[in-house]
Amino acid sequence: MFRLSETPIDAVELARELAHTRAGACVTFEGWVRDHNEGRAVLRLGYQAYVPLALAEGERILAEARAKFVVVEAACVHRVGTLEIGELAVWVGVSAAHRGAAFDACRYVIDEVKRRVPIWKNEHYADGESGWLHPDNTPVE
Amino acid sequence: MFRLSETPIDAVELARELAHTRAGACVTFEGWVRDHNEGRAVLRLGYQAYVPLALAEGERILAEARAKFVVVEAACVHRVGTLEIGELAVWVGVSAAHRGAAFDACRYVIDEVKRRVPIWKNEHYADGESGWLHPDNTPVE
Amino acid sequence: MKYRVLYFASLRDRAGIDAEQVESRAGDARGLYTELRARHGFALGEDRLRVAINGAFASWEQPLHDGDEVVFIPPVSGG
Amino acid sequence: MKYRVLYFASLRDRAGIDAEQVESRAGDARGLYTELRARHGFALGEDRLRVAINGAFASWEQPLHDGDEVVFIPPVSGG
Repeated sequence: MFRLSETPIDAVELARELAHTRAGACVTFEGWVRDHNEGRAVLRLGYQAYVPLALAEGERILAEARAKFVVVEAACVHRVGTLEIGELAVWVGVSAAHRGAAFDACRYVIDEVKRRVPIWKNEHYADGESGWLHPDNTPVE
Repeated sequence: MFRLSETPIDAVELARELAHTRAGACVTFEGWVRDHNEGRAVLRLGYQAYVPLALAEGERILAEARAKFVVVEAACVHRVGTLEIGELAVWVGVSAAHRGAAFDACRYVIDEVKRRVPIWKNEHYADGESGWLHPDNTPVE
Repeated sequence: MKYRVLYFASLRDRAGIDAEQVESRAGDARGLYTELRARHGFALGEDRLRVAINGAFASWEQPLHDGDEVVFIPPVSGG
Repeated sequence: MKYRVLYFASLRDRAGIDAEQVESRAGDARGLYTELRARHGFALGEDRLRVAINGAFASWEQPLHDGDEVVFIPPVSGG
């Protein structure tokens, strides 16, 4: 399940859906809005998404994770819109019988989401500027 | 912070303590009691610990993780006593500025806890038997 | 032919619009981007972009049809 | 000398007790374990165990002192 959310992500509710009596391991990743990037003070973020392609690409990544690793459940939710410092921007959760697969699949999903899903982060800086970022967190232009 | 708990672990409360405005990534590992192991149906688990050494070794592992990886917070809580299927047996949480360190430190902590901390798992099977396990989940004797 | 073009991130800022209907003789995304880059002054070259046609990633050379939705995807930065 | 010995996991089950005071002439954990293994019939050999003295991991050869707490650590299985 890959979703985009315009409202705060409920990590507790999401984690509950990963539980299964076959699952012995659960790994979650949470990406939070940091107060700095590349040495600049950040006030808040805005995320834009090309929604239909983001949903399709996100589901494709989860399907790849399920094919590559022996997992029970795998899910990801990404925020869009305006986020304040400390807010949850992206959540990935994977349950599996064994911890190796849970770690590897969780890492795979967040790495691929950041690399491939058409979502763009616009950082608003304390100096009044703002800018769109590359996957490596450097400015686009 | 490494703790042993005789009562259910509150993962939500623990995760809250990892948050920090410097932290952009949070990885958590949860180990749940599975309903099977090595093909045998499991009814419940019992964990024994040599408490003072378990606490000292657990803190040592967290200190190693903080020295090896650039993390903001790292914590682990392990249950002792009797646990039912689906219960949370061990929780590890790491926050960091960047996700690589958070994943690597979380994985390091759970791997070393399972390898080194004097805690023993006794599985109670559906066939009425029970047995102490090795780290690789095979029986001790 | 008429295409619907959506803009995101720095392309949206530069164009000043989220989307537009474009009347063009370009038969593929490469030709269409060349036209639109000249019109809007986009800084990003083709080598920095990916293309999506009707909601799916596509090649720059895939033939376009009347009414297609075309999106030029700047480097993504989710997460 | 008198030592306090704690038992865990399969050693506890075999000994039938959590802990005991042991009067012994063994000067290190190796000698002490040999005695206790014979008395309780422990299946695990030294090569499968670690030793803790007074709450810290120690070598099998570390000299024991009167009143020391000695624990033979079976293969652990937390998590």
